[in-house]
Amino acid sequence: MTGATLHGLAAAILIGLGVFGLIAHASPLRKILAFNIVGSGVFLLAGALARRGAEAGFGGDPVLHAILITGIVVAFSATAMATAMLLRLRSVTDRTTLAETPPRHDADPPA
Amino acid sequence: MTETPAGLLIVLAVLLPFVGMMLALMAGGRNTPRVAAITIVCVVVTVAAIGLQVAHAPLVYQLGGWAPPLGVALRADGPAAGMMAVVTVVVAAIALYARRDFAVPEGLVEARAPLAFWLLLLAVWGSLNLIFVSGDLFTLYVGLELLTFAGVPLVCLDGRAETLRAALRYLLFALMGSLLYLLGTVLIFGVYGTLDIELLSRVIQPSLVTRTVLALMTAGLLAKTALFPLHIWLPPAHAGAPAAASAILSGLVIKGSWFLIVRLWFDVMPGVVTFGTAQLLGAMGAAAIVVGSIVALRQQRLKLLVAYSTVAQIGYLFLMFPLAFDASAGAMSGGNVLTAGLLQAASHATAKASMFMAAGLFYKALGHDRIAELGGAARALPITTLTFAMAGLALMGVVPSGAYLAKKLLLAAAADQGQWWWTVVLQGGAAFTAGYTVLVLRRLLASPMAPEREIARVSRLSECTALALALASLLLGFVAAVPGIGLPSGLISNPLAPSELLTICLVTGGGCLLAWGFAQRPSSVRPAKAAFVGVLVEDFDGLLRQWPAASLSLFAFAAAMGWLLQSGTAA
Amino acid sequence: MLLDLWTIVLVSMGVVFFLAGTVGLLRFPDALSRLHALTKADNLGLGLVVIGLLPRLTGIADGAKMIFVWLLVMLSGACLAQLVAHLIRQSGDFKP
Amino acid sequence: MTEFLLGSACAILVVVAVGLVRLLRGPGEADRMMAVQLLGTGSTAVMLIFGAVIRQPAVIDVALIVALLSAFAGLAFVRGISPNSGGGDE
Amino acid sequence: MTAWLDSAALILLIGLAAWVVLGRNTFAAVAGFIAYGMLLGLVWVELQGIDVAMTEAAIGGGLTGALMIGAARRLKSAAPVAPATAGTLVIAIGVGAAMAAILAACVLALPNPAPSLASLVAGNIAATGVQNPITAVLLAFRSMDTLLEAVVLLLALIAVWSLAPDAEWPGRIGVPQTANPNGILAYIARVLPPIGLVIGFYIFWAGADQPGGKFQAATILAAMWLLIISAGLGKTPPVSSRWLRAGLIAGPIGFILVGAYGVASTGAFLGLPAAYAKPLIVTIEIALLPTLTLILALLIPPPLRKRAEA
Repeated sequence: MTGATLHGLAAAILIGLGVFGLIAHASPLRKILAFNIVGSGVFLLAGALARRGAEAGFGGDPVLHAILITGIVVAFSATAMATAMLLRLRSVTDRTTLAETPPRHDADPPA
Repeated sequence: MTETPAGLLIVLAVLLPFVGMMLALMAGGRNTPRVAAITIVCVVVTVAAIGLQVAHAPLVYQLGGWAPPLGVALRADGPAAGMMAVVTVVVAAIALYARRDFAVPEGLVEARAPLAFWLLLLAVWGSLNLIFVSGDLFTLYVGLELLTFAGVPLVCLDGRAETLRAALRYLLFALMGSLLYLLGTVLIFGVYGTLDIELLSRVIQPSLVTRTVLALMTAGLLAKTALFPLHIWLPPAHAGAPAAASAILSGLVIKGSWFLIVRLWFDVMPGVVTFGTAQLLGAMGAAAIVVGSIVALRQQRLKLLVAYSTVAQIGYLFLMFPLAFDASAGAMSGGNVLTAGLLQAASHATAKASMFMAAGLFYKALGHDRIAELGGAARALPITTLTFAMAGLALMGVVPSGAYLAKKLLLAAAADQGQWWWTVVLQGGAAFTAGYTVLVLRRLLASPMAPEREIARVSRLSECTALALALASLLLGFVAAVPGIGLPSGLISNPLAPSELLTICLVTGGGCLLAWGFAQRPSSVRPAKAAFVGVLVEDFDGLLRQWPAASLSLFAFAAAMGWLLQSGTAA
Repeated sequence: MLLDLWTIVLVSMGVVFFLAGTVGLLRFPDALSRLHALTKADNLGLGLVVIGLLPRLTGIADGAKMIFVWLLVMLSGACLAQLVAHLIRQSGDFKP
Repeated sequence: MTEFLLGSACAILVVVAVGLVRLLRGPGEADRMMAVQLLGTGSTAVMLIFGAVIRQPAVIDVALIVALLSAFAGLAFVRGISPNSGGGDE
Repeated sequence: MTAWLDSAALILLIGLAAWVVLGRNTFAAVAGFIAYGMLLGLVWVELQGIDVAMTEAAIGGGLTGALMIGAARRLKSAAPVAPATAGTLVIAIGVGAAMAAILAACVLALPNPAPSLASLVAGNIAATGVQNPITAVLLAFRSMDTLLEAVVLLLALIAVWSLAPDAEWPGRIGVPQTANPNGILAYIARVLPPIGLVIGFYIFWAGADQPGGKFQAATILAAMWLLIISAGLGKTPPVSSRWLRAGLIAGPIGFILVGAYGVASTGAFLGLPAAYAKPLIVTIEIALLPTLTLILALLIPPPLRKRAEA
């Protein structure tokens, strides 16, 4: 088993762990953390694939590496946006879970 | 594959909205809507030019002169150009509609919500154009994220806790979808060493990895499209947003991820798809129609009704998948069925946007949108009432709407392939649509409840825009006459033929029955027998829209699809 | 050969100091002494590793950068230790 | 020599990993913070050693970034767990 | 021996991820997440993705870590969240395990030898004038992605801004932060940023030919700016500031202008004429650096005003 395969398998486990967290945690902040774990797992998987494609004197496939850098930045902006939304929710209410009050008996109308 | 000279137009169509967004941010204050207006005019011209070019041949552009697989290519084919045209019409209409709502209030230099709205509208547009024309799976991922980032803040422009919660749900669920899509992209690169759609379509073979990829990517995109049972975020988000924002979200945003599924199934890996998976997608569509419509009939608020009708209409968009599966070739094939699907998307985009606009106008005029108390609205807002009726008719698929044409093509395909069950779904779906349209119209036309309330004035421009959009949807069927579309001639030969009229009468009658059966009524009246089923369906829907259930459905769907892909080939 | 010996001796000592830091972090009874053990030991460990690796580098610039890394870690480590110490003192509910 | 370097890198990593028990057990937030600091320093050392093994001087730049940003995260953490969170840290 | 180091790092990484996901205490999970980010840097070095290691260490560990801590602090006082039911947990474990198993099977089923675009990059890199292959991909071969990514960041910032309370628009969002001007935090906020500035510009400058580049540099600069702000030595600019807005759009607009110049000089949008390829790439990077720095820093939300104060 090569190092790249090992990393690929580890990435699969990370993704599995993150997916568990995404489903099981009720707290949005923990979901955001889990999202980041899944994200890094996907990136690590890509890194393993890039390492497999090492040739022409490069340590890995540079196209995949470049894509990853873009992906990491995009994932960060998603995290920042979700966190900002969560904090804004916190500033207007105490209840920060995603579970909604039953919609059909909703008292306050939309704007 | 080779580049076309007019290809630069595609780059313009993608980048102009973003450039406009940035300049509008720089301009700030009262200048933001003006810059947005100029941008809209520029993009409309660009898209029109693209349409004229694509009528002859698809456009291709290699960015930076680098050919795939190293570089990124943009391609505008027929479906892409068609979708771009539809989006252009809807965006322009929404901009006109929202001119008054999102003007900077007197006395302020700049206000938050208007600035955000105009910037996000342009961003949604640019992202959609990117998704329609991009030929590279990773660029498409960036486009998807752009679309999500532009769409989510529209939900919570008013900053109330409920809309913030809806927006956060939407964002987190959509992000889960993005990760699945990205995972698929990475795996595909690991097998084929390219991300270019056209290059991939030539080499992709069914294998463990490609099947996993198709299952993961489709599941991820469905989460963003909110196909039942993955509609966890849609009703609160679409119902809570301001009317113009709801029109963007419902009419446009969900079409982006839907279109990407179409690309994936028809262009990237048509040969990986199996009969079973196509049926599964269609079955989920059918379930969406039934559940979405019944829950819509039971709503007490107009905007939630329209939001649930979107859940149902999204189901409609997936009925073409089983009918487009060519069993003899064992692959997806486009043709008339694909055209029908695109027509359906087009008519839904226009009709649903105008329906949300109408709902927003009622809300503004009456100060509420409780369906039971809509009485007298028709007298106060005749144009908007007409808009609502026409949008409903267009969604039902009455001659000569785009949905009619689409339905006719799909019915023909279903008859052709002997898949009679889709005929039932198609006609039943139309009856449901008729049901909630009739339900609302009856209330609108009812005499006002005493005492007469103050009715606020609404913008005439907004009313007329909504009407025009509904009219566009109702007349969309005439595109069949355009030679470039490639539809068989004579599809709308005689709109007043007895058989057509009979179908319409049957569908409307069925709709009235359904409305009578499922709708909620004052507690003094004895509920109909069917209401019992309605309550059950409603509770079922509420259960599915809990986070754990929805995320489990997401992965369960991926698993089911992977299994069907695997077993379909073994047989 | 002599340089190899240099590397082996110093890097080994670095490992020992990291070990000392961990033992201190795990075994010392209260937070302040744990902090004390940790900040001394791991900075020294890193420093020894850096000095041990110096002869293996090709350029002066790389060596300078490597020493700079060490200085940076020491600076931030010292400041953080101060802040953490404040924190431990402030939080009255701390049990040794 | 390569074997020795990789071996010591492994050793540092294992030692630091054992230190992470403090992350799990606490008891205070400060203890968790210290464990993270130890991991930061340790992984910097491992990184430098590995860079020497693969003869890739750019790894030193990575170590530079890790050192700088872990200081930043550490400061944020101290600020985040300090009891008088709204105001000053002193 | 490398395999041992790989395995040790990966086992530790998985352990930390498990801690982040499974831990009960949110603060402890966030602390684990920061450690996880640092360790990821190491794992990326092992995978010989030096550029990615830099990005992951800077963004994944540093910036995201700081973001999460701030969030955890402010959510401390929120109503407790009901834990998941046992049934959900069991099913979630099943789904996670199934996902990991399927992906592992996919990893093992990948073709050998692996496809790669590395030789294609190597064959064309001369035309771009830079020597770092990743910079060549990011700013020449797939420059559209990089341009769109800058737009993604800008859009995320607009989204974050759109959440601001109406009363604060168009001024400074959030409360200015304060700290004892003679304290340690103020001290390090004076000492560290100049160092960070040097490192940032060094990484930026190195990026053309060695690992490094604008993203990593911008993250460092953003972190230093945030440090200054958090010590009360500086303030975030008001959202209406012309300079701020000009800085926010400078990168993408500059990028597009260079791309348009490509139409004139090479006939292709984003094309780089061989003679000026490197100067043009550097121009784009210089235009992007302030934009990325500003956005990355402003995406970390400042404390919001309490409602009573608003």
